[in-house]
This record gives sequence, structure tokens and C-alpha cells, in this order.
Amino acid sequence: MTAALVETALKIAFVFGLNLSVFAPILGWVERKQSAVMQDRIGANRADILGFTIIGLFHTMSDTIKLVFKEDFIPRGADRIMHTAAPALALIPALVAFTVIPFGGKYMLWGHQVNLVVADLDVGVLFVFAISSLAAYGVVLAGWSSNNNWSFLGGLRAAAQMFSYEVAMGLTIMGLVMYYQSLSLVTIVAKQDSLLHWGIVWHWPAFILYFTCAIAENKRTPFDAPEAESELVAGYFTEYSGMKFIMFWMAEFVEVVTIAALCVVMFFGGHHLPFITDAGLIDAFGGTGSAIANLLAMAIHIVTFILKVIVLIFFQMTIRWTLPRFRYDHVMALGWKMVLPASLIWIFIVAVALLTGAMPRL
Amino acid sequence: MGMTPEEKALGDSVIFTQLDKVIGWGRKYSFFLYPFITACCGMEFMSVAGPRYDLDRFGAALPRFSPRQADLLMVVGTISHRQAPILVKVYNQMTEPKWVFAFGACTVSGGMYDNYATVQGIDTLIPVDVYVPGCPPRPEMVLDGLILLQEKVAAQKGQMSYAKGMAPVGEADDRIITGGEDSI
Amino acid sequence: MTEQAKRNYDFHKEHHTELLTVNMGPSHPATHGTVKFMLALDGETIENIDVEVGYLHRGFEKECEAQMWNGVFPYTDRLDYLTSVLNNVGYAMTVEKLIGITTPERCQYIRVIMSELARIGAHYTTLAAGALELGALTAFIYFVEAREMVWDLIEATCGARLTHNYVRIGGLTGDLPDGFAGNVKSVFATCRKLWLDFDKLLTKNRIFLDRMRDVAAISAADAKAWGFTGPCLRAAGVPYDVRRAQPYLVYDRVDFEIPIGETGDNYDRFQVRMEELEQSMRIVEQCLTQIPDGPINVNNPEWRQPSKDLSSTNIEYMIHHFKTVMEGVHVPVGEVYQAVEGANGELGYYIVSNGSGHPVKMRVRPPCFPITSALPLLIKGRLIADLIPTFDMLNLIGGECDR
Amino acid sequence: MNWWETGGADSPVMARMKERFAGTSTLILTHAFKGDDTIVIQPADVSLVLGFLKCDPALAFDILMDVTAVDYLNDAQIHPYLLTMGARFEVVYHLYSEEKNHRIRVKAPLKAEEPDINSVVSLWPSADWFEREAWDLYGIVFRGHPNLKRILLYEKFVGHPLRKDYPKTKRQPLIGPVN
Repeated sequence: MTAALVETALKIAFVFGLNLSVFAPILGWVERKQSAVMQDRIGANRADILGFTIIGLFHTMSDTIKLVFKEDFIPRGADRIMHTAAPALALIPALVAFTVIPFGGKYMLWGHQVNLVVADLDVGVLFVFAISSLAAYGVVLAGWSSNNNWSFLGGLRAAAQMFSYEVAMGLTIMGLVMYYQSLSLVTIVAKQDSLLHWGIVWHWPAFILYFTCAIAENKRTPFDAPEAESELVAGYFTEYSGMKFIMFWMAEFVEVVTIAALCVVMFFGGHHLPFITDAGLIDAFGGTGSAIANLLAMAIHIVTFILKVIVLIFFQMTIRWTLPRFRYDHVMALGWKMVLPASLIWIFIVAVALLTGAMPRL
Repeated sequence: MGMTPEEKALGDSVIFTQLDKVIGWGRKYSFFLYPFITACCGMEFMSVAGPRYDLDRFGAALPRFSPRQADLLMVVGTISHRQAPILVKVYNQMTEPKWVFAFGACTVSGGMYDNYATVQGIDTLIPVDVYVPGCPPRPEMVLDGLILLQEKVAAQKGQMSYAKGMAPVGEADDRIITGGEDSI
Repeated sequence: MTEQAKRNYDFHKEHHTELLTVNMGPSHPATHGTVKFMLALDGETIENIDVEVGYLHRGFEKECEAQMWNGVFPYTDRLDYLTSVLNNVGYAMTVEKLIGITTPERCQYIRVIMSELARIGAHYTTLAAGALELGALTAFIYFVEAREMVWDLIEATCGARLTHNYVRIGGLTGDLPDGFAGNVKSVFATCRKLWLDFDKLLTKNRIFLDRMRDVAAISAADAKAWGFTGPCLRAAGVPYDVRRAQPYLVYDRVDFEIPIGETGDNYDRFQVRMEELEQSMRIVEQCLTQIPDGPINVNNPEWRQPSKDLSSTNIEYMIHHFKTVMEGVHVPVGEVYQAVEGANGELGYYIVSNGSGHPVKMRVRPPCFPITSALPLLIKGRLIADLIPTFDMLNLIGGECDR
Repeated sequence: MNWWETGGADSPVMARMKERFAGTSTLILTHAFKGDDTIVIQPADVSLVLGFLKCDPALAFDILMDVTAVDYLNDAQIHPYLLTMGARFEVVYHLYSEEKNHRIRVKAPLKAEEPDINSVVSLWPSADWFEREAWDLYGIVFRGHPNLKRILLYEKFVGHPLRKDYPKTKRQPLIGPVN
């Protein structure tokens, strides 16, 4: 019992720690630096502690310090409670969605089985979609409670866009669920033990569709119509200052990680290495019985998982800095008229392929 | 700025002077700009933000067009009398702490334009922290001005004690007006 | 509901909806700080728009009327601040037309070269800003870098990056620097590479096409009636270019094409500017091969003061220098209008002189002023997001529009 | 010889105008100083003349390049007809024909006490803002203009700054000190 509690606490600490204190701030830095590289610039590099700058990593720290001590502003006429709650409502779902994502396999450590997922739900896929759709409330409330026309417009755009893509996003995954015959992300990962069973092999169209929906859901360029600077000043968070403002950004960054992690889990084999199974890796270090072998394998798997996530994050950032922004009605048209029918067609194709045996059952 | 009650009470206690340094360090490398661009200098501002001079190196690359999120009001270009109320309004809408950067001769003193239409320096309207003359100033000068401002910000005392909406200029009501026809 | 009632059904009235009034600008990221739109929105659709300019009115004409003729040059710099040399050239040519002097051939070539370089810089900025406002920050940076290199060429010639103040009545302040032709060659090679990158990032990008194509189209007849000139008029299919229609300086000796569009929409305006970049480069390259040696100033101390060497060694020249500086040149009585092709269209100067050292009237025909006045025509009934590329491609330059 | 007299032959545009308005008092003066075809007309006939310039197939002035005004408060001697008419302002139209590639300048002198003239917005919509500007800076009233209000300056501004009797540095700030 105690061991299980400790294990869960450790896993929660790991997941949230990874997200909030590593990924979110570092992503801010990565985004800055990657844009600098793509744009032939140097990028932030002056902030120093005792003369060390570590290629500008401390800028994230100075941003945080400044934002914490920035005046917290609530405009007149705003709904104070909603205005304050909105950033949290936007950030929390993004974090919670991470709880069902397995970042490793199952390991025997000193007679205790460790399953590297915070909550192994049977309906993990549904849980992720259910929770991430809650993020829309934070955004809509932010737009509505600010008593500002630009915020209002941004909130409306965000609401329409997020709900539309929610629908399409759920459907893009259905083919994959049929293929793995499970809604549990842990099972889905477990079934991807060989390279041929990775989701991307058979389901690359679903990947493209899902990735599009996910970026749209996250409101990043090219789908950033709700916060389009040149149109709506800053969209739904126009009236936010200091930490509340940065919480919307952190929500966005955490969501980037979540999207990448989900893609890894569903399409890129999760923590699995390409040519060696979990059991094979543990055996290579000395067999199932050895706690050291299990620990080593665990470490390698977590690193593999994180590396895969980083590659997909990088991919998202590249898109972010390359494409211009969609017009709002084009975003909606793309969602309803292209992605949704395409994912329905894909479900149909998968169903036929599974029935006829053209696609092997797992 | 004067001494606030907190400052008088706390004086030079070690914790607060150290905290001042830390906050000063944070603020120094994290300017979110509000580019109030009106005229010719805006073209040089583009260059400063561009790849060759790269304002981002100093941590000041992120323009926020919502005054609530900005720390540094960059007044870039001539301010006409017609524009002046808007400048003051944007200044008042910014959240504390905030600084003002006078970019170019027109904002410093009116520059070449001394006639019925132009404001003779924005310091007649709002407090200014750094003056960068030039018509338009070269990017190097702008960077120099920014570094001077960084030093000024880092050395400020009483970093903790910015009151809410400390110093509205003109009509105090400007600050909280939002939405509707008056929002920018 | 009867047929009659259906026909009379007014959605807005029945559902108590009202238009959302929002105020865009004058300090809004998309308005470049100098223009204010009052929008009446029905959802995302712009039902009505009121354009207010004048936020950068800084009394250009009043200020110029107080200056001496040569003192006007710095103020012309700050009209369309992206094409300072071009404005200088237009003003100098107008005064020269009134006086009746012709500048030496080398001067004319240099004026053409510098004008075209300024035009290249202006188009780079317009296109880059257009990309930026559509969210393509990387494409923006590419053209800012290209512009930076072109500005280096101008800076090497006259010492200033932006407000050049390079031209004088009857001549120039200085000759081209050594090795200019070689620098131009290498800069243009890089610029063409960046042009290709920019082109790849945007021109065939589906998102970009969807946002630009068929947005805010204007017919040729409408464009003429609304006083369009320059790239916006050519995008509507009218091949009017002052450089070709009424050639000035040495434009009749160089070979260049006038790109025209078909529909006059934002995409055509974008493409016309993209193509003009190449044409301007061609003009500069041809001028550099044709340019003769010789003086750059008219040999007439009445209009163009002699070089510093003479005026600091010879008492007559010294006195003359003193008088022209203190009193200015005395342009004869009369009135003239002279147009040059600015980056945005026909840049016309109309000046009236009473024979004293100051202009009586110093009027500039700002090309983007009438173009901006047509914005409501173009944008009513379209989405708020369409306003951004439209406004960018019409390219209001505050200094020129508001003066 | 006056400064505007050049002695050359008339251009086709000028010949056509002289032919059309022969025997009327519309044309006060015509000249082609420095190659710029110029006609000075009675202000009352501005709609007639500009309408003719636009609609006549041989002239076909389809672009109204510019409308501005000039204040000759102290400089009326430049144009002697101003003195004889007792006029102070002049409204100046620059027209261009894209089709025929020719230009013309049309000027209409106005008296100081009633500086008003017909609007030409119905002929060229581009006249809208140009006329508003002339009203704003010179106080010329354009009769029939749909929306004659200030454009470059603000509504609270008193006076018309480009008139020669408006002091250059007389400021009317909306906020802040006068200087």
C-alpha cells in the first residue's frame, strides 16, 4: 500500500515536474532559439548568473521573475471571479491529460511491479479528449469575462475552433482504436512492441489528420486566429497581465507536450525502442529477476520516450515558424469540410481492411 | 519615485536589498515591448528587431500589443497633437512597473517639426526613462539606449513596492476604461 | 409563417441583435500606428467601416513654406520614409523644371540608380510587413535582411540608412563610392536568393493564397476613378507607370517591363510588387553598365554651390557660399507640377514660387492617400481578417498619407 | 513678357478646350508654362469644365491626380488675375488621362470672404478625401460634398493651418501643455 502510494506520488511528481518545470519553461526557450536559428538571428543570450549565460537559458528565469512581480490587473467591468479562474481553467486540463499517458512500460523492482503511467484507465483515449475539451472553457471565460471587445471576439473564435476540432480529433483516432482494439493507452502502447506494429505504419493518414486537429485545438500558428496579433491585439487574453497572462502560454506549451506525447504513444511506439522488445532489453541487462536490469531498462525507455516527444515538439515548432495564419472561416472550413469527412472515410477504410484481413489484426 | 511606507519601514534590510537585486535582474532581461510605432523610426525599429541587430539578444524581442502585458513603452516616431491622447491612454493602460523609451528626435524634442501639429517631446506628456535621439537613430544607438535602460532598471530600489496603477497621467479614469469604442 | 412574413423577416430585429462596434487603431498592431478604423461588425463580417487618417499629420507644407528651397529636402525624406531618395529626386526635378536647368548625365544615372534601390527597399518592407501581419514571421525576417543589404548600398553612397537627404537642386551631395558596382552585384545575388526563399514560403502556399486571392478586388475603371496609381493600379490591369508613360531622367534608355495583374485583388498587388523587385534590379544593373563619367552637379554656382574645396580657398566662392546658405537659392516666379513614380504610385510635386528664397506652395500628391480612401469600398462585407492583408497591400505610409 | 508666356503652339488639349469654351467667360487664362497645360476658370463653372474634361472622348481625363488649394494672401502679384478678381485662394486640380497620356492643370480662384466651390466627388470619387483635406487645411468649402469634415486634423482644432495668416507654431493640444 505504502509502496503504491509512494510510486504514484513519484510518478505524479515526475509528470508534473517534467511538464511545469522542465518542458514548459524550456519550450519557451526552445521556441525563441529555434525561431532565431530559422531566422538567421542569435536569439536571447544576455541574461547571466555569475557570468554564465548557457546560451540564453536564463532568460526564461528572468521572464518568470519579472512576471511574478508584475502588477496583476483586473479591468473595470470584468467578472472578477471568472477573470481570475480562467487562466487556471486553461492550464489544468492540459496538465491533467498527461496523467493517462504511459511514459514507460511495466517493470519489476524489488518484487514490486511499477507501471509507468499515473492512472492506467481503460478509457484513456476518451479521458484525454474529455479533459482537453475542458480547456475551451478557460479560453471562452477569459474572452467573455474581460469586458473587452477584442477579448470577446477572440474568445468566440477560440470556442468555435476548439469545439469543431474536438469533434474531428476524436474521429481521427477511431481507426487506430479499432486496430488495437482498446481504448486504453497502456494497452495501445503495449501492442506496439515491434516496429511493424507502430501506429504510423498503417495509420499514417490518421496521424496527419490527428496532428492537424491537435495543432488547431491548441490554437498555434497556422491556426492561431483566436489570438491573432495583427487582428485581435492579443485575442482572448488581451486584458491579462503578469502571471495570469503567462499561464495561457504555459497551457499552450504543456499542450504542445501533451500532443507530442499522445502522438508518440499512439503512432510512434511509446517508450519502445525500434528493434528490441521490452523483455528483450531487460534480458540483455541480466534478466527479469534483476532490479538493476529493470531500472536500466526503465531509464532507457523513459529517455527514448522523451526523445521521441522532443522530435515531435520540434516538428510542431517548425510548423509554427513556417506557415502564415489561416483566416478564421478557412479554419472552420478545413475542420468541417476536409478533416471530418476524411477521418470518417478513414474509419470506413480501416473497418473494411480489418474485416477483409487486408490489415492484420493485433 | 518617492519612498513608499513599506520602503521606509523596511529600509535597507538585507533580504529586501537582495530581493531588489534579483527582481532587478529579472526585469532587466525581460522587457516585453509595446511598440507605439507612428512614423519613420518604425522602419529602424524593424531593423533593430531584425536579424542583423536582433533585439532578442537582450531579451526584449517579444512585442505585446496589449498594454496590460507590456513593460516597456517604445514610442517610435513623431507624436502629433492628434495622437497625444492615445499615447497617454496607452501609457495609463500599462501595468506597473513600466518604462518609457523615447525613440528618435521627434519623441525626444519634436525634432525637425516645430509647428502647429506636433508635440514638442513626449516628456511633456508622460515620464520618459531613456532618450535616444537621431532622425532616425541608428540601430546601434537603440541598443545602447536599451543597455542603459537595463542598467537603470537593475539598479532601481524598492522593486517590490509598485503600487497598483501608481502614476496615471492626465485623467486617471483612462486606465481602467476597456472595451467598447475606447479600447485600442 | 406566411410567405409575406417570411420575406419581411428581419433577423437582426427579431433576435434583438446589434452590430458590434470596435475601434481598430490608431495604436493597433495592424494599423502601423497611423490610422484608425471604426468597424461595425456583424459577427466577423465588416458591415461598415470608417477610416480616419491624419494621426501623423506633422505640418509638412507649413514647415516647408518656412524653409529655403534646399532646406525642404530633409522634409521630403520623411514623406514616404521608405523611399527618401525617390522623394528627394522628385522634389529636385520639380525645382529644376521651374528653374529650367538640366542636370549632367552622370547625375541622372545616379538618381535613377538610387531611386530604384529605394524602391527595392520599400517593396521589401511592404511585402515583409504583409507577411508578418499574416503570421509568417520567418518570411518577414528574410526580407528585412534583404532590405538591410540594399540599405547598406545606399548608406555607402550617402551616409544615412533611412533619411538620405542625398539630392540637391542641380545635383547630388556626392558621387557613388568606389567599388559600388561590385557591391551591387554581390548584394543583388543574395537578394535574389532571398527572393526565391520568400517566394517558396509564400507565393504558392495554399494558406497564403486563400487569404490573398480574390480578396478586395477592384476593377480597372474603379481603380482609376478612385485615383489609384502605382502597383495597386497595375494590379488592376492598367499598365500606367510614370517611368514609361512620361519618361524622366534616363528611364527611356533602360529596358524594363511593367508587370500588371488581372483582377486587382491582394494577390495581384503582392505579385506585382514581387515582380517589380526584379525589374528594379534590372534597371540598376543596366544603369551601372551605361553610366558615363563626368560631373554630378550642374556647372552653375547660382543653383548648385561649388565644392567645398573651392569655397574654402577662394574668397569669391566663399562669399557666394555664404549667400546661398544664408539666403537660399532664388527660384524664379512660376508654378510647376512634376510627377515621378514612387513606390506606391505617382508622387507628384506642385510648387509655386514667388521669386523669393521660400516656396509659396509646396504640395505633394501622396499616392497612398487616395488609395486608402478606397478602403471602405474594398472591405465592406468582408471578414475582419481580410482587412489586414488588404490594408498591407494598399500600403499606407503614414508620413506620406498624413504629411 | 509675363512669366507664364511661352509663345509655343497650343497642345491638342489646350486647343480642344479653347475651341469648346470659345466665346464664354469660363476661361480666364490659359498657358503652358514649362510644358504644363494650365487653364484658369471661373469657379462657378468648375463642374462644367471638369465634367467636360472627364467625358469628352478626345480628352478623357480618367484620373483625378490631385486637388489642393493655395493661399495667395501676400503673393497675389504672382497671378495678376487674382488681383483683378480680388481673389485670395485658388483651388488647383491636376488631371491625367491614362488613355491619352496627357495632363492638365485646372485652377479656380476664390475670394477670401466666400471660399466655396462645387464638389467634384460625383465625377471622381477620389476627390472625396482631397476635398476634405483642402477644407481641413485651407477652409475651402466644397458644396455638395457628402462628408465635408476634417481629415488630417482633429475636430477640436480651430482654424485652418495652411492659411498664410495662421501662425506656424500656434498649437492647440488636446492634452498636455501648449508647448
